[in-house]
Amino acid sequence: MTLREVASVAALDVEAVRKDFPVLSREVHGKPLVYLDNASSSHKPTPVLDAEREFVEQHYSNVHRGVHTLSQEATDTYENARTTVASFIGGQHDELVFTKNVTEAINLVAYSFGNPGSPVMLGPGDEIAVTEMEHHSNLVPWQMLAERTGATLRWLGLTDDGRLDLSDLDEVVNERTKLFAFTHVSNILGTENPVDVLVGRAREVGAYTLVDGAQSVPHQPVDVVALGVDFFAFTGHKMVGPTGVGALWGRTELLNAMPPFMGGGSMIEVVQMTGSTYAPAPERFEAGTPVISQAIALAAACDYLTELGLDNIKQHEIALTARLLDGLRSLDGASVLGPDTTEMRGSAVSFVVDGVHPHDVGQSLDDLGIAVRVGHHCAAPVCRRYGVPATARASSYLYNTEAEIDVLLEAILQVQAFWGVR
Amino acid sequence: MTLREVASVAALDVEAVRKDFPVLSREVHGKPLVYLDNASSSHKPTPVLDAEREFVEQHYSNVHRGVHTLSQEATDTYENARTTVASFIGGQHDELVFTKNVTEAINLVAYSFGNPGSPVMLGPGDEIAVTEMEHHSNLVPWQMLAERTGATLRWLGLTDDGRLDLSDLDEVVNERTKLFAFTHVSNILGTENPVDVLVGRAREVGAYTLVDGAQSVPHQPVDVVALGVDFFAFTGHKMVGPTGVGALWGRTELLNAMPPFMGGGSMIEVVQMTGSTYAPAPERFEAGTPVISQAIALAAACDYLTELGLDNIKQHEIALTARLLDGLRSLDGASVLGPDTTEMRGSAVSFVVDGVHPHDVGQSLDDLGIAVRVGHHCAAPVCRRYGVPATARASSYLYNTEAEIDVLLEAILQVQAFWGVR
Amino acid sequence: MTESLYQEIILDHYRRPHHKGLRDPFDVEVHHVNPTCGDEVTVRVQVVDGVVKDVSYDGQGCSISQASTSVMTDLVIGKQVDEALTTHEAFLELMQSKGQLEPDEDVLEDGIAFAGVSKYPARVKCALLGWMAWKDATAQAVANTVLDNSKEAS
Amino acid sequence: MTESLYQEIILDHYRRPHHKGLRDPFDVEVHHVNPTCGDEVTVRVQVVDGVVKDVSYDGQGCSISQASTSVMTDLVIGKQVDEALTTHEAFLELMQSKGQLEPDEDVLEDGIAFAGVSKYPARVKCALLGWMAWKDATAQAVANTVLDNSKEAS
Ligand SMILES: Cc1ncc(COP(=O)(O)O)c(C=O)c1O
Ligand SMILES: Cc1ncc(COP(=O)(O)O)c(C=O)c1O
Repeated sequence: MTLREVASVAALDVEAVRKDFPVLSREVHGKPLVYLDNASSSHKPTPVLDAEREFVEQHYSNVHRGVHTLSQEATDTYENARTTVASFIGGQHDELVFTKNVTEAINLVAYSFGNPGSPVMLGPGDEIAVTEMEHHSNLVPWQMLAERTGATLRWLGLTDDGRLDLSDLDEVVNERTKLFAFTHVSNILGTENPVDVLVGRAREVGAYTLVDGAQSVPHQPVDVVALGVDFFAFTGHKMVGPTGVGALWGRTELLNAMPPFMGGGSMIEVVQMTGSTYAPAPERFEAGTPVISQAIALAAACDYLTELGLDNIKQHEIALTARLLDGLRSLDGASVLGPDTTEMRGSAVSFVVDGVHPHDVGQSLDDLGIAVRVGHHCAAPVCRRYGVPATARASSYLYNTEAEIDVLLEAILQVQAFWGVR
Repeated sequence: MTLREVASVAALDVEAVRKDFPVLSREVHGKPLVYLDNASSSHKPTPVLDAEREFVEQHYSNVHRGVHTLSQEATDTYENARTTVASFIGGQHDELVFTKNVTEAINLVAYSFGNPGSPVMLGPGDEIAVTEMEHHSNLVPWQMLAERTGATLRWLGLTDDGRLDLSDLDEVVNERTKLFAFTHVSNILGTENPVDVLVGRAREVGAYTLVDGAQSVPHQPVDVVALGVDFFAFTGHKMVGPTGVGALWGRTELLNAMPPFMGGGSMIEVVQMTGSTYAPAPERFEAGTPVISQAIALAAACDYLTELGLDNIKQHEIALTARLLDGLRSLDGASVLGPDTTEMRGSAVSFVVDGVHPHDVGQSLDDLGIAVRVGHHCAAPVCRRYGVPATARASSYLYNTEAEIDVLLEAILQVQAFWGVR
Repeated sequence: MTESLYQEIILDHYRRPHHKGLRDPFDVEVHHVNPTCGDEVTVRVQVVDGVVKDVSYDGQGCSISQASTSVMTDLVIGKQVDEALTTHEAFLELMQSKGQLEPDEDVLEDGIAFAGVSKYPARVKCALLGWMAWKDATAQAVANTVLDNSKEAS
Repeated sequence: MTESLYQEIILDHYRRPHHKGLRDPFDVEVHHVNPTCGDEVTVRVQVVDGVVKDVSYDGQGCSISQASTSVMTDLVIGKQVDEALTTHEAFLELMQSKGQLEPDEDVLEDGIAFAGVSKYPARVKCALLGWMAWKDATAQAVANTVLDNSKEAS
């Protein structure tokens, strides 16, 4: 561990943080819960739950449509939440659309781009580019868009050590490419992608870029302007916020040039039976009653993370990830899928234990109180690429401790013993 | 008031109910809050908030993807919520898709019906039928679908007393009609539509039916099987549940014959870079992390309403609505848009005060502590049909009292005095 | 009742609006709608030699939108276009101030009565309806003049 | 560790599976996948005169899916199709019982070891993978026979 890492671990008072998460004092099968399934979803701290509850109990109403006091309070609180969440990633109020999760945010762009009046009319001969490490939520919407429009889907492959194979970049992203969608940090490999290189190439060929920030925003400072992307999407439940809320950030003039996705209340300007006109962004993309109290809770989550400091959180995770990677490396019969150092890497660590199916690994770890995720992690092509049916994945977050990493490493030995592979 | 109504008011212990809603003891501008904006959104009782919080604090995890204990608890709770919500409207577990609101539920059908592989391939010459009293959320998605596919949108008009004009039914819903979407109860007129007649006609011509139950499910017992519809959609925040959750009910074989709407995690079967296959319903339509804690809260809301009794709630509202309609009738210079008796009618009462713009009515009532909604209530064509720019709308629910109705009626007199129209 | 919002000045303009009714001659006519509440206004503008010669209007809407349109006509008619746009800016700023700005009576005259409206986000759009329509019409009128001049010049 | 789920019987079948490896002759071969975890199984079935003559399989997956497929082969091979389907029903019912059912050892033999699995919804699909594939293959085999017979008859 470097000096900087030691300092940062101290900068985050993990014991104090843990007190904000009641579930962390739970026992599972008589053992203290070790929750290492954060890449799938994180827990929510008391201040976030309290902020939502206070709003719902005292200031709740539908937004945007009323002159009465509660309606004005609710609208103010909701729109302030938009500002908070937008600035959390370096964006402006009007650039941020609230969705129910990042999956909806990505589908929003995929559908809007295929709807009449889209700034890019996709058709046969046009291409959409993705990568082989995408979460299904940043892959299937583009497959569906390609199917609807006749466009072709292409993808960047992966290297053996879990990085994007950039040797193909100029071919995969080319003059025919209209949109390049890729993940900031992989949820299965942990890989952080070189956004600058990818955006640079997209700009050369005039393709729009969409970055899936589901695994970066919770864990590290993000600035969409510095990244230079056109769209950036993320999700609330992985960043100590509630389920039921995500966000799409987009450049205002681009959002305003796009046709709507869903139709309904609040996204309209003038509605006649014979046809309708639409409100400007972000309202244009928030049909129906928005995810009001969830957006407000997400803003509270942003405040919570900001107060602790995203840099501190990142450094803390680097320390934990280094410890886990080191531990797995020195363990016979276990191997890591994805980068094996903390360089350009998030905290999700996929591993396989030779001779024990990941499901059995996960189940056995659960018996020891440890929650890890097993399966293809909604990134089946990655498993196929590396020739495994599934993996076990441990992913740490701000409330995890080095002691918990050690409990996991020790437990893997027990699992091996139980399954007779040691 | 009839004897039956008197009995039913007693059957609902409104004072006890009110204690479950902290906001109802708030003051607004120094006056006790009189919340009559329930058609827009209802408040949420403590038991519902507690149920969600208990889940989030002790049993939270992402669902469907894990073998660890929290994941199993979360999955069980979420799937049990599905059963509860489905049976609340007389449906089965697998027939119910959770969405973020009713607007998404309707867009889901509108997009799926236009996607490759749809059970109905819409094109020029085909027709979609709606009514002139639809909420924008049950109108704009069909306008957009018509635009995408070249199909024609037709609609049933309204009579002067706020009912559907059924004389046109056989013409508007005809052999070319592929889908007939209409609201169960109007959010602006209060009208309850004769579902049996409308579904009967749709069946004659082989059109699918979708009923928007946003304004019926919170207020009266609903049985989708008895109604004989193909799709039924409703929304959580109007039925003492949270924002961020709605539901689409559909017949299983129909849902399973439909292509997906959004693509992403959890809705897939086998994903390859070159193409994917999809899970059966309801998962097929729940892309990404679902609205987990919101669905669980909605189930708690269903339990809450069931315990009080939907019949009791309905009878209570009939009493309040009768009192309000009577009061407005005997008030000079005020008139009601929509049915003026409680016959086949919900509790939303739109009215205009001669000589005072609805916005000024609403603002002035707010000064007296009364929350009503003003505007076109996301049903602009209805305002146009009746030649008003907007209306004020008072809509009562289980926690409102006769005394509150009287406060409103008295306040309207004050508003008239202030604006010099009395 | 509603004292902070409904100032006497507002009520006066609402009850006895100034310059209401569409008039000839005019250069440009625009029609603006507030989609959230259905309020509408039609505004006609005549610009002569860089001066706002006349503004007339008709519309339907709440007291706030009607009164603020009336106040607007008082404030812009007879002013240089530049000056009138500055007044427009000042009113816009006041409306976006969420009650935090002390309005300048020298600039906004009766318009200061709308300071309270800025605390009611749902009503700000009402107060701006006529102003936005006027700005739109005036910009078009000015653009047409430039176009006409350049035509003549060429 | 994990005693309730990983019964000795299950571990035995997992370590030393019965009837594993694809064999000839067979009537129908099917390939089933559990999409949530990537487990796969290929099952071959031979039905002769209404009797499940042989079942062979290959696959990859967790201990539960492998062991339960092994147990399945023991339970259906040599049985009348009807009888085998009844056993299938009994196993399905056990898996859906959420730990509430006392399994009948006379019917399910080693299969009773899976009673605990029914308490783990995420694993129920694993336990059913081979069984579902077998049912599918058998139904096809029976349908083919009926088809062949009717062809011959006509
Ligand atoms: C009849 C009707 N349909 C649809 C909606 C839209 O509901 P939501 O905004 O929850 O999607 C509403 C309420 O706003 C409604 O009253
Ligand atoms: C990289 C990535 N993209 C997209 C998603 C989908 O997020 P959600 O399920 O919240 O839509 C996830 C998480 O599941 C993810 O890790």
